Amino acid sequence: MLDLGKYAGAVMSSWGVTILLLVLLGVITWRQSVNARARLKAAEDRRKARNG
Amino acid sequence: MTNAQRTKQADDRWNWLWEWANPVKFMALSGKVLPFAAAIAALTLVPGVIWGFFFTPEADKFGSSVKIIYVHVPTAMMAINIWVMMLVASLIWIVRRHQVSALAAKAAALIGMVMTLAALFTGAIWGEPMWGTYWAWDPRLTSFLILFLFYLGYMALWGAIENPDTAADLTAVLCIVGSVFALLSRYAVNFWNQGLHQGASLSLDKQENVSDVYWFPLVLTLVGFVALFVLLLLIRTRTEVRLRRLHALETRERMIDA
Amino acid sequence: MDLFVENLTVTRGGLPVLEGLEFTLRPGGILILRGPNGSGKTTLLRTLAGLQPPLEGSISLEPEAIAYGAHADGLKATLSVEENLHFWASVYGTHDIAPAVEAFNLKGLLNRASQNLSAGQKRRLGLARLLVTGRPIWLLDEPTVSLDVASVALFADAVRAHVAGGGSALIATHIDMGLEAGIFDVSPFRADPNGAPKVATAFDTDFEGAFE
Amino acid sequence: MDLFVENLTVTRGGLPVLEGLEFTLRPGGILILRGPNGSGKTTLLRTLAGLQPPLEGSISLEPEAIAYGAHADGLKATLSVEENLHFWASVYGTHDIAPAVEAFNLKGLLNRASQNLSAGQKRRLGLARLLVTGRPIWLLDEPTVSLDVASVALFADAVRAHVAGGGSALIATHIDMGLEAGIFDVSPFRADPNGAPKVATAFDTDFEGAFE
Amino acid sequence: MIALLIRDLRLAMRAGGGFGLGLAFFLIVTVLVPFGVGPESATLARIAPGILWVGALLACLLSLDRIFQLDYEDGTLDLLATAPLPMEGAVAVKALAHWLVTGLPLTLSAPVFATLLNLPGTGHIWVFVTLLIGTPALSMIGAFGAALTVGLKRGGLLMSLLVLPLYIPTLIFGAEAATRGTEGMANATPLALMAGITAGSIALLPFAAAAAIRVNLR
Amino acid sequence: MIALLIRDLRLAMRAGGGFGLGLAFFLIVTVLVPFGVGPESATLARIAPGILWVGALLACLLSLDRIFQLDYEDGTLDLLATAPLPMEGAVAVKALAHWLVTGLPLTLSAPVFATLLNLPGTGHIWVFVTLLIGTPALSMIGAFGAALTVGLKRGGLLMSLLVLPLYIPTLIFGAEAATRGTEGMANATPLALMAGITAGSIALLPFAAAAAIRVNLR
Ligand code: HEM
Ligand SMILES: Nc1ncnc2c1ncn2[C@@H]1O[C@H](COP(=O)(O)OP(=O)(O)OP(=O)(O)O)[C@@H](O)[C@H]1O
Ligand SMILES: Nc1ncnc2c1ncn2[C@@H]1O[C@H](COP(=O)(O)OP(=O)(O)OP(=O)(O)O)[C@@H](O)[C@H]1O
Ligand SMILES: [Mg+2]
Ligand SMILES: [Mg+2]
Repeated sequence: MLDLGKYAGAVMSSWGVTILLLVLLGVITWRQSVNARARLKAAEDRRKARNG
Repeated sequence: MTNAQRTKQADDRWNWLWEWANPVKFMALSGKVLPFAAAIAALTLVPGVIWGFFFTPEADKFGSSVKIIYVHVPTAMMAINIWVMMLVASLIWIVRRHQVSALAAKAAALIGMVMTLAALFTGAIWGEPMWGTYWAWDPRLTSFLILFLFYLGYMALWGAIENPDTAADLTAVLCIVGSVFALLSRYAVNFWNQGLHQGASLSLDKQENVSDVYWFPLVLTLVGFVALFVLLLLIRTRTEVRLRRLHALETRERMIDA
Repeated sequence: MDLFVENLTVTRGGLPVLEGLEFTLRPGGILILRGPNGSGKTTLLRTLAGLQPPLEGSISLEPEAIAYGAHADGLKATLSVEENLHFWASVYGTHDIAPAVEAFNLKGLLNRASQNLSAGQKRRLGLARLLVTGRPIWLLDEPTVSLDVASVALFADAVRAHVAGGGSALIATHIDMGLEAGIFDVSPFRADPNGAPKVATAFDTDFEGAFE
Repeated sequence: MDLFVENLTVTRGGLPVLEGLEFTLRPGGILILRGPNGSGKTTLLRTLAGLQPPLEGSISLEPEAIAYGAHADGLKATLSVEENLHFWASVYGTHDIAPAVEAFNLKGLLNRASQNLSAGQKRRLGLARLLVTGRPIWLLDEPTVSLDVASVALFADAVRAHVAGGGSALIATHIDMGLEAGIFDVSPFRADPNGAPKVATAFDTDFEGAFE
Repeated sequence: MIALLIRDLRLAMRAGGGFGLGLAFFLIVTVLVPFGVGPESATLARIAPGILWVGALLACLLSLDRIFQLDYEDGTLDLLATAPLPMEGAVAVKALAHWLVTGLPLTLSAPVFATLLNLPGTGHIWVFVTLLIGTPALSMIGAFGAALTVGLKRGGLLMSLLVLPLYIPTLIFGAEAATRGTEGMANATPLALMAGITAGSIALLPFAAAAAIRVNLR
Repeated sequence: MIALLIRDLRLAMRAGGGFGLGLAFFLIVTVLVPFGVGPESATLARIAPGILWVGALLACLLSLDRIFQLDYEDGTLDLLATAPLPMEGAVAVKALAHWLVTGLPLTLSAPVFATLLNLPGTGHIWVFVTLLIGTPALSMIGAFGAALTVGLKRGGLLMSLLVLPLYIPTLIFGAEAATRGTEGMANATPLALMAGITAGSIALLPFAAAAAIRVNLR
């Protein structure tokens, strides 16, 4: 494994924070997308059902 | 040529572009582009990040902490550029009333805010070993904090207004006025305090041949972050288009039930 | 001044409420707007007054000819009747409030703060504002709410005097005020929320297949 | 539980509005409260509900037996229909919202945020709240405002079922809901603002001559 | 009671519910102060505990009108008053909800903002501790002020004027305890006094506030 | 236009109109800070210009929602929009009225409050001058923020969040000019820049604010 010397903490935590934030952003984006798809599908189905 | 004809011709020349602002067409096209965007993001980001983290040497002044540059600089640049993109999208919405444009601005805001936060955190963490403090009221740091506040206000305004067209108009106005004041703040902050932060003149690429060692992976990660932004932006804009359609359907349902 | 409305579609919350409206209002004419609750009368009046843009169609007049009387009266609770009227008179550049005071029998109330008026008195003051605008076309949204019989008669007289002087009025109301007027029922123009819209908004067109 | 009201005087803004009210409401009974606008019906109902003290007279019941339905429905715009009902159910310690949902035909709306309901639907939700209180005496202030004919019938059925189960209801309304009920007109009890008050408030007694 | 608490928290989380706005305001005040007084970190560190306390207090203050006003406007307060819930309990629960939504996040984030003001490490702890003990008093006193002004239109500024003087003792003891703690001096006395204020407010003010609401509903 | 100005001023003077509340808030903030920061007069004098500026800014901020909200709620704004008064003019006049009712009294009283913070004599003058030039910008920028949020219920805290970042340049130049002036240094540059912001805001923001109001009335 890579030896980061005395800056190990700084390097690891800044990379960690960035990756964590990006992963969070990805998860939120994904969940919102899935959610919106489902709700829209339900609404479109209701509309089709109404219009026969 | 009369003025009207001239505008007409200009319209024709750009029609191919504006047509994609139609929500249906946008959904079709973006659906096709999405896999490619994902591929490009993966192909640049993954090698860039691995190269930057594992295969770069220590620098004189920075030691191994120089590796932070691969998360700090891309996030910092994206944070600014995403705001500029939102400004352009807002202007397009105000001038040409293309719905997708407004929704894209809305979709970009969260990405921009996360980038700003990441730049702030990584910078602060880097500052501790370099300057001996997590935070100093350095102009560049300070203007980033202000940028964060602008993102916060912009998103809060979107969240507070129910009618999507009203929200699009008001946030666009806020974005435009806010940009002017953000720029003013940048100068004000510069005037107010001299800084510790690296100037662009010190940027690593301009120094001897060692710097290439840092420069190439940095460029790769930069491209990777841009691709990642495009990918996330497409997904999020598609979500916003869906939500907007959902809003239209639900309003309609309410009219039926009433 | 004639008010021509052609093929007008008005929206609320981004969706068409009334579609394909057509009517004409000539000087000296009164048109009564009818329709059940929620049918879109207020929306139509606000569009004509220039407060919101129509989705489609044309209105022959600039909003500059129009005096709009809304559900809310726009009275300041701590100002007196006279101060309220004077304010609107100077905004419209008229300045003489005496005829308006006369027409709505507000003489005895001139120095009363409007928060101390009863609901009907407040409404009378709101209607008196129309007279000080000096504008030819009145657009009124349920002007007789909370008025008693005598005050409704005062109001009807004011409208008659206004049209006799070459003005005109478009009035949304549920009651019969005894005016000789045309009736315009908005019900036939209601947008069908189920059917295909006559005018499509961006997110209202056929999205079939777009969201697979 | 019987509700006896004796010699009751209710006030608004410090002045008596209705004086010397007397009536009785027994289990299984419905009483319709009538009177023109501003006559004091709302004031009376608020007094009975314990929201304001009477100036004089007695009410035989503690407010604990009463469910009050006001002009405003107390709905939270961002909560769903189900969450709104559940909240009131837990406040009153009942917990079963199914019968209320059933009675007011809210099944299809359970997950809709109440800000997205039409005025009539909102009102139905507000009335469903009465059923989850589990209280025997209903005091209702114009419960049918903005309801269409079908919903008024639903409401009348709910009231009938409530009194059949031993409850009772006092309803202020201007319309006829087809209920078999007693009628109580408040007009004869209106306090005369010019005459001598039957019940004197502190600054209303013999100040004659005090301010010469 | 639990139902009321859950409802209030849920409302705060929903769109437009205001969760996070108090935090944002706190952040902004913290940022503004250096712009006003200048960037020297020594000066900033000195005044940091005081500024954080004043900022937290103002953020609390500005969110107070949400405690009762919306419930008053939509009629919920009328219905709550006739429900089998003592008004005192409802007031206490609503103050608790306000604290959970405003005071607690402020307390938790104060150390981060303290960094912005260059406060040294020990200061972080003391700012956190004093805010943790003091903010419940701010919420409860604020609920009392909100109850007094619940019937008024745009009563916000008036409420600020009523509430601010009531906040002064808490502020003095809280800021004093934090400053002394930061400088390594003994601060048991101001801490104890502040805790006393908090305990007293929570024990007594619900009654006063409930009485005020009943009067306002009349 | 004049009629609108006179009306707004008259409303502010009447009972409940809010005249003086901004001033009272300013006073309270100025009083709170010594409680928070501690009473040493050297520290206080150093931070005094900054604190006075931040206090004036917050006092301005809290009175902003009166600019349009009441007119929106009682329907006056609808009627004004259909009146022969350009909305841009109405916005400018209302911002002016807000300044006369809030900014000007703050400016006039700032020297008095400066004494409370142990600011030396020259400082009084500079605080006064900078506030005189800067507060019009605060009112105008605030009117823009109020216009953005006029359609929202209880939008006050959101408005603060939107407006405060826009206040930053004015605050920096204002406080900087005041501090430098107090210390006898040259302060022509920040003064000129602040005057520029004021002039620019007054020239351009009425258009943005009027557009926002029209959107909100739609
Ligand atoms: C919270 C603290 C910090 C913030 C907000 C911040 C922000 C920024 C920004 C906005 C850029 C400019 C990106 C661009 O446009 O090119 C940047 C670049 C950079 N930062 Fe930071 N920074 C922070 C702390 C630090 C620290 C502590 C260091 C190391 C001592 C550092 C080193 C660099 C370097 C080397 C660059 C690249 C300079 C260039 O090539 O232009 N930063 N930072
Ligand atoms: N803020 C809003 N957002 C979305 N839709 C609305 C809004 N306000 C009203 N609507 C809907 O728009 C439609 C038209 O309302 P409008 O107020 O124009 O009716 P109206 O004919 O004036 O009714 P009334 O006789 O009750 O005054 C109604 O179906 C109503 O539900
Ligand atoms: N806030 C108030 N302050 C002083 N007087 C009031 C207030 N609200 C109402 N009033 C007066 O009290 C009297 C009784 O009002 P109340 O609301 O009880 O009438 P109501 O019979 O319910 O009328 P409606 O049929 O319109 O609901 C009215 O004359 C009214 O003018
Ligand atoms: Mg209407
Ligand atoms: Mg009533």
